[in-house]
Amino acid sequence: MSEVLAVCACALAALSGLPGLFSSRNGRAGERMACSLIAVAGIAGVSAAVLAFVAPSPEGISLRWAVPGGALQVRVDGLSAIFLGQIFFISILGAIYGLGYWPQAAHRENGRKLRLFYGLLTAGIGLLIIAGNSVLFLVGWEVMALAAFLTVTTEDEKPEVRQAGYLYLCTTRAGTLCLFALFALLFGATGRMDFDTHGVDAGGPVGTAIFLLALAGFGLKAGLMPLHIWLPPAHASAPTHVSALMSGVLIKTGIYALARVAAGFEHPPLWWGGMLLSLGTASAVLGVAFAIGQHDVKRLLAYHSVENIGIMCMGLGLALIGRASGHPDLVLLGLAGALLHVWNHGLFKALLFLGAGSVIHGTGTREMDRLGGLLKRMPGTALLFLVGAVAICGLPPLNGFVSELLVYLGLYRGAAARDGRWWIATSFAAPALALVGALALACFAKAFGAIFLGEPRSEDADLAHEAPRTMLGPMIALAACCVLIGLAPALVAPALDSAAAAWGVSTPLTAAAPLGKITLAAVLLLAALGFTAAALVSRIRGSRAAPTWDCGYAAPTARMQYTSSSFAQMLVGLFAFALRPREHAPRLVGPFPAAATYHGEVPDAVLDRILLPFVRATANAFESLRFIQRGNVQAYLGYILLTLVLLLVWK
Amino acid sequence: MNLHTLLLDVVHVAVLLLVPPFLLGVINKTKAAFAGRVGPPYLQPYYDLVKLWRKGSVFSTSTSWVFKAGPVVGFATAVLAGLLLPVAGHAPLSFEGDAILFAYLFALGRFFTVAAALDTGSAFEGMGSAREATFSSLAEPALFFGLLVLGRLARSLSLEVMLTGGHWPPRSAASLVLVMAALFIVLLAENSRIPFDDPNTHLELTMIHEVMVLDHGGPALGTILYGASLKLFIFAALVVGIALPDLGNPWMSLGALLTGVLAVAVAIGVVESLMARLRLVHVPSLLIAACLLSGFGIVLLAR
Amino acid sequence: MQIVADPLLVVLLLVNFFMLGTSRLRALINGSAAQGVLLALLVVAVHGEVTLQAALIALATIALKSIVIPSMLTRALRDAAIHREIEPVIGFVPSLLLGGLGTGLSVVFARTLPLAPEHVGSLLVPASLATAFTGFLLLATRRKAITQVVGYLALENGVFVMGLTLVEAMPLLVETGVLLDLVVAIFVMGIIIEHISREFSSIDTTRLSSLKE
Amino acid sequence: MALALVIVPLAFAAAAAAMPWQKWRPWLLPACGAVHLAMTIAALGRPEVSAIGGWLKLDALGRLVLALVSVLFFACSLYAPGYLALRAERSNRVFVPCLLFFLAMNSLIVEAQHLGLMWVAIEATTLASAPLIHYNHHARSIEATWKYLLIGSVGIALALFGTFFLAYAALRAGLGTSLFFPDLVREAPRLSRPWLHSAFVLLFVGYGTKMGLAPMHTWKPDAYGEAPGIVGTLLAGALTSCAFLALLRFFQIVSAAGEAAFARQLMIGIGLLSMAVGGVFMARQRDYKRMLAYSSVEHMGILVLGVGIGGLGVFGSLLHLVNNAITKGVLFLSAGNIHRAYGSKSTEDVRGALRRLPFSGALFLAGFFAATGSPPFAPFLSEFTIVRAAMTSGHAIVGGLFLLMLAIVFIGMGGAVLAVVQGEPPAEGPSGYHDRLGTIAPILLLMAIVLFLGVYVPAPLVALVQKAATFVEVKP
Repeated sequence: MSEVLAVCACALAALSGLPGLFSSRNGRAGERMACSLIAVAGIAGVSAAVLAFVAPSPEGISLRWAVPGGALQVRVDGLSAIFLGQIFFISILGAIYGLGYWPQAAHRENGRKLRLFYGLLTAGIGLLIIAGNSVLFLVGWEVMALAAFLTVTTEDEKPEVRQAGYLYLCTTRAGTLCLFALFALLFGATGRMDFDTHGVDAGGPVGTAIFLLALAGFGLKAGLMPLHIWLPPAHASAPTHVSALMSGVLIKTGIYALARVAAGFEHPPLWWGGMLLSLGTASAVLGVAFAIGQHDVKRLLAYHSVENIGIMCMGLGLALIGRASGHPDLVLLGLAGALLHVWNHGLFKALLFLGAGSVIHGTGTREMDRLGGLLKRMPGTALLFLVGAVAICGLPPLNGFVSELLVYLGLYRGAAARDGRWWIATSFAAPALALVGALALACFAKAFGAIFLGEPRSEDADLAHEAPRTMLGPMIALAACCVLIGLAPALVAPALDSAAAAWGVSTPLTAAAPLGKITLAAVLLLAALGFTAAALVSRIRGSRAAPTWDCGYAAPTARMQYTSSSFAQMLVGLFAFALRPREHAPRLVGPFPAAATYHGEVPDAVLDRILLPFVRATANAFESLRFIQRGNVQAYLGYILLTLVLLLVWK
Repeated sequence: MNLHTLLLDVVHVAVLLLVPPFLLGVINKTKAAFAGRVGPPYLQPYYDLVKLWRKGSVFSTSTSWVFKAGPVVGFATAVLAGLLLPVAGHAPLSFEGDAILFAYLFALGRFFTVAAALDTGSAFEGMGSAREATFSSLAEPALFFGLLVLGRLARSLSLEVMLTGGHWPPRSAASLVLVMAALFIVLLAENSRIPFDDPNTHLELTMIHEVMVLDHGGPALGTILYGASLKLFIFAALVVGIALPDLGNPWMSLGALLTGVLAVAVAIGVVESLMARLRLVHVPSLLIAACLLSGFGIVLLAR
Repeated sequence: MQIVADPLLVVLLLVNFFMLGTSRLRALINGSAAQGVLLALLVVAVHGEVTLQAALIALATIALKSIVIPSMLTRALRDAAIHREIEPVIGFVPSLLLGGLGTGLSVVFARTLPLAPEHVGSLLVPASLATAFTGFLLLATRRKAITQVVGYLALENGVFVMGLTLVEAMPLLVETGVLLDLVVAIFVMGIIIEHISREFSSIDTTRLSSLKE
Repeated sequence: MALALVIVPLAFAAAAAAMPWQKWRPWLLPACGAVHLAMTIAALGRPEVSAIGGWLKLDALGRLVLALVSVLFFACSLYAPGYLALRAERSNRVFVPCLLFFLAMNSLIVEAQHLGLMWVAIEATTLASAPLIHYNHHARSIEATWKYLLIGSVGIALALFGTFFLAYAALRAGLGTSLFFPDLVREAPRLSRPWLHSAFVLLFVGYGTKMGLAPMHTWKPDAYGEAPGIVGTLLAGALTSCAFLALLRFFQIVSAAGEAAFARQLMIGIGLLSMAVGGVFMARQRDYKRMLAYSSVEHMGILVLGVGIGGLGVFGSLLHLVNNAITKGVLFLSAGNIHRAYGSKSTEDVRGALRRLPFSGALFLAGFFAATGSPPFAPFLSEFTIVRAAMTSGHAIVGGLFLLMLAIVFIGMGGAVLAVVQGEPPAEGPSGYHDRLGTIAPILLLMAIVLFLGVYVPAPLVALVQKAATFVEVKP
C-alpha cells in the first residue's frame, strides 16, 4: 500500500511542473497548479512513510522491467520511510515558499523551468529512496542530480552560477561513476542487481572495494569532507527554496545509500567504522571551521551542511563499529542518532535557508556584512531564524540536541567498552563533537548577530521588509517541528526503531536513551526561563531608552559595529592551518593613519589549493598532447602506418 | 519519591540559590588578605545584587528583546544545570546523558549572552562576544575529555553517578588529577577569572566577559551577576565532586562539598593574587593545554 | 609461371625505389604508369594462360592504371604548374633507406606466413607488402597532393599484387567492383585536387592544416 | 526484399539526379526514407531475407544494424527538407542523390555476405560521402574532404589487403573459391593462424579507420566539424555502425577459429586508447562540432571495448551501437541548428543557446546528458551493462579505466556544452535562424527514442540484440 502511494507521489511530483509549461507566462495559474500538485504528491508521500511505520510490508512490489538488469522493485521499509517522509514534507514547504520567493510574475524567464525541475528533483529523490533495484536507483539518483543541476543554474546568466553548476555537475558525475562500479561489483559478487550484500566477504578485496566506492560515491553526494567542494557554491547559487531542498534532503541521499549498503554487511571490519567515524569527525570540525569564515549567509549555511553530514557519518561510523565489535547498543544509538539527525538537520537547515531566503527577499543581498538590525524590520523571520540557529547548534530544548545526545551517548558507550583498544577512537570523537558544537554556536551567534541584531549596516538592510505569509508559513511549520521533536523526542522513537530494524536491531530506542527525561528537562528549562523572564520583565517595566553607551563614545555609527568578519577573525586565525584564509590587511603607520580597508575571506581550501590546480595541470597536460592532431595529413597517415606495423609485429 | 529525597531536593535548591554569591565574597576576602587589605564583607555580593535589583534601568534604542533575553537565559540555564549536579550525594534531575545536557545548557546561556551583546551594536561588546565565543569553544573539548574520563570510569554518563561513584581504581588516580587540573583551568576561563579575564579591570579593550555586559544595568545586570556566581559555584562543585569519595551519608557529602567549594574559592583568590592576566594571544594556548591535559587523562586510562 | 612472374616482381620493386628516389613529379607519374603495365603482365603471368577473364582484367588494368589515371594526373600537374616535390617531410635518401628497410621487413614478415604449395618460393607476397609499404611511405612523407595520390596508387598496386594470389578465389564481379571503386576514388581525388589548387592556388598540402586539435 | 532495400534507394538517387526542380528534390529524401523504413520493418518481420543466391542476406547482426540505419536515415530525411530550405542558395543536385546513394550502400554493407562485396560497398560509402562533406564548398570543407578521402581510402585499401589475406588463409585451407561469411565462419578452425592474425590486424586497422578508432581517427573531427549536421549524423550514426558491423564479421570469424583472446586484447587496448584520445581532445575543446567528433571517437572505443570484454559486454556493446547512433543524431542535428543560428562553431562566440534557441539548446543539452551515459537515457543502460560485464568477467581494472575515461570525457564535454547552452546570448547574428518545426521535430523524435529506450527496451529489440550477440560470439 505504502509503495503504491509512494510511487504515485513520485509520479505526481515529476509531472507537477508540466501543466505550468503550457500556461501563460504571466498568469499565476501555472505556479498554483504546480504547487498544488506538489502538495498532493507530498501528502501522498508523507502518508506512504507514515503507513510504512504503522503497517510495514517488508516485501515491497516487484515488477518486470524491460531494461537490462532492471526490475521495477520498490519497497518502503523503515529506513526508506524516514527519508521518504522528509523529502516530501520539505518539498511541499519549499514549493509553497517558492510562491512567494520566486513568483512567476517576477521571474517570467525561468519560473516555469524552475518549477518543472523542482518537481523532478523531488521525484528523483523519492524514487531513489524507494528503489530496490540498482538500475532503478541509478535512474532516480541521476534524475535527482540533473534536476538539481538545472535548478542550481536557474540564473545561468551569472558567471558564478555557471561555475557552480559545472562544478556540481562534474562532481556528481564522478560520484555516479563510482556507483556504476559499485553496483557492477555487487552484481559480480552476488549476481543480483540490488542492495543485497549478503554473501560478500566484507574483509576481502571486493568488500573493501565496495565500501570504498560507496564512501566515495555517496560521500560526494553527501558532501563529506574533502568531497564537499561542490556544495558551498551550488547551495549559494540555487534559488533559496531549492537550496533548502538540496541541503535539507538531497545531500542526505548519500547518507541513506551509505546506510542502505552498509546494512547488508553483518560483520564489517572494524576499520570501516573507524574510517567513517574519523571522516565524519574531520568533516564536522572542518565544516564548521570553514563556515565561520564565510561572509555569504548561504555559503555559511552550506558549510554547516558539511558539518552536519559529518555528525551523521559519525553516527553511522559508530553503528558500524558497534557491529564489528558486537555491541548492539552502539549500533542502535549510532544509527538512531544519525537518522534522527537526518530529520533534524532537514528541518532546521531548511528553516535556516528559508530564513536566509526571506532576508535576501527583503534586502536583496546575502552579504552578512551589509546587513544588521533586521530583527526590528523582519520580526517574524528573525524569531524563526533564531529557532533554527539554536536548533542547529544542538542546544536544548530543541531537536538538534536530541540527535546529538544520541550520538554522544553512543560515543560514550563506546568509550566505556572494555574489549580491545578501539574505544580510544570513539573517545576522541566525543570531545571533537563538543568542539563542533561550540564552534557552531560561535558561527550562528555571529550570523544571527550580524544579520538581525544591532543597527543596519547598509541602506538595503535599513529598508528591509518582512516576508509575505506564503514564505513565513512554511518556516513556522518547520520551526514547530523543531520544537516538537526537541520537547517530545519519544514521539519519533517508533519511526527510528522501525528504521533500525533494517540493520537488524530490535531493542527499542526508549530503552537505550532517556527520551522521557529529555522532555522533563526541557519542560523544566522552559519553566525556569519563563519564571526568570517574568521576574525580570516585571522589574524593568517602564524603563528608559537611550543610545548605546559604548563606553561613552559620543557619536556611535552603524559602521562601528563588529561585523561578521571581525567576529570570526580570531577563530579563523586559530584554524588558519586548515582554512588557509586570504587576508588583505593594511599596514597602519603613525598616530593618525590614513583611511584603510581590511578584507579577509576563506575560500575553499580543498577546491582552491588542491583540486583546481590538479585539474588545471591535467588539462595543461592534455593540451600539450594536442600536437598529435596538428592538421598535418602526412602525420595522420604516419600514425596509421605505425599502428599497423606495431600491431603486425605484436600479433 | 520519599520524604527524605524531597528534603534533600529542597536543600539542594536552597544551597544552589543561596551559596554562590558567598563564593565571590570569599574570593574577594582572599585577595584582600593577600594584598594586606581588610576587604569587603563576605556578604557584600548579596548587598550588591539586592541593590542592582532595586535600581531602574536604561535600554539602548538599538536593542531588542534579544538583549533582555540574554540575562534571562543565562540565569535559567545555570539553575537547571545546577539541578543536574549532585550536591548532597544526589541530583534532583538525573538521567543517562545528563552530563551532555549540563554542558549544552551553559552553551545555550552563552549563545544568548553573546547575542545580547551583539544586539547593542557596540564595537566593544562585539569584541567581547567574539572572544567569549572563541575561548569557550576551546574550553569545551577540555570539559568533554574530562567528562569522558569520568564516564569511562563510572560506566555512565550521568553526573550523579560520575561524581558520587567514588570508588575509582587506584591506577586511574593520575588521570583524575589531570582532569581536575584541566577542569580548574576551564573553570577559570568559563567564569572570567584571572588569568583569562580580570573582573575588576576597567580597560574594556582587554576584557572578555565583562565587556559583553557593558550596556546592561540594574535588574538585568543583577541577573547576570547572580547567574555568573551560580556558574562559578557549579563548576567548583564539579571539580570538588571528582575528588570527593563516596561518604555514604548525604549530609556529610553536602558538608564536604561545601567545604571543598569554599576551598576552590580560596584557590581562585590565591591564583588571582599571584598571577597576572595573560596576554590575549596566549589565552588559546592555555586552553589548548587544558585540552591536552584532559586528553592525556584518556590516554593514561588506556594503559 | 613463377619463372615469368618473379622477374616482373623484381622490376616492380625497382620501380618502387625509383618512385621513392625521384623528385620530379612527371617521373613519378610515369613510374606509376609503368607499375600498371607490370601488373597487367603479372595478371597474365600468374594465370599461366591467357584466359578471357585474365585478358579482360589485364586490359582494364593497363587502360586505367597506365593511361586514364596518369593522363588525369598529368593534366592536374599542368594546371597547377608544378614539377617537383621540393621539401618532402623526409628527404629522398632517407626515403630510399626506409624503403629498403621496408622491403627487407616485408621479406622477413612474408616468411612468417605459410604459403600454399603453388606459391612457395614466389616473390608475390613480399613484393606486395613492399609495394604497399612504398605507397604508404609516399603518402606519409610527401607534401604535394599529386604525390600522395601516386602513393595511394602504389598502395593499391601492392594490394593488387596480393590479389594475384587469389585469382581463382575472387569472382570477376568483385574484381571489377574493386577496380571501379579505385577509379572512382582517384577520380574524386582528382576533383578535390582541382578544388584545392583553385582555392589555395597550390596543391601543397601543408596549406591544408587549418583544421586541427 | 533484400535486393529492394538496395535498389529502391538507388532508384531514388537516380530520380533525384535527374530531377530538375531544386525546390522539390529534397522531398525525395523523406519519401525514400519512409519507403526504406517500411521495407526494413517488413524485412525484420520475415524469418529469412536473402537474394542473388546468398550474396545478400539479412542475418542477426545485419537486422540490428539495418533497423538502426533505417530509423536514423528516416529521421535525417525528415530533417533534410527543412534544412535544405534554409540553404536554398546552394544547389542540392549532388547532395540529395549522394545521400540516397549512401543509404543504398549502407543497406548493401549490412546485407552483403561476401567478403569482397562488402568491401566494395564500404568503399562506395566513402566516395558517396566525400561530396556530402564538401557541401559547403569553402576552404575548410575542401581540406576536410581531402583528409577524409585520403585517410579513408588508405584505410579501405588496408582493409582490402586484409580481405586478401583472409581470402588467402581460406585458399590455403583448401576452401577454394568461397569467400562467403557463413562458409568462412564454418570453416574457421581450419584457417591458417598466421594469415588469420595478420588479416585481422589489417582489417582492424582498415575498418577501424573507417570507424574512427584512435589512432586512425584523425579525419573525424575535420569531416564532422565541416559537414552539415545531417551528414555528421549519418557518418557518425550509420556509417560507423556499418564499419563496426564489418569489424564484427571478422571478429566472428576469428572467434570461430578459437583465436578470440587475441582479438579481444586488441579491442580492449584500442578501445581504451580511443576513449582516452576522445577525453584528451574534448578537454577545453573550443569547437563544439569537433567536440562531437571526439565524442564519436570515444563511443567507437566503447563499442570495441564492450566486444573485447565479451559475454554480457557484447550485448552491451550492440545495444550501445543503437543507442549511440540515435543519440549522435540528436547531438549533430541540434548542433547544426545552433551553428546555423550563430554562424560560428566556437564556444567563445556561441553562448546562451538555451535562450536564443530554446528547443535546439535544450536538445543539445539533453543529448549531452544522454551521450555521457546519464540515466534515464538509453546509452546509460548499455554503458552500465558494459561496466557490469567488465566487473563480472575479471576485467575490473579495465572497468575502472573505462569509468575513469567516462569521467574525463564528461568533464571535457560538459565544459563545452555548458558554455554553448548557458549564459546570455550575444546580440542577434546575421543568420536570423529560429527554431521551426521542420528542423526540430525530427530531433525531438530521436530524443524521444533515446528516452524511451532508456526506460523501456522493447522485447523485440532485446531479442534482436541478443541474437546478434550470440551470432557474433561464435564458439569454435
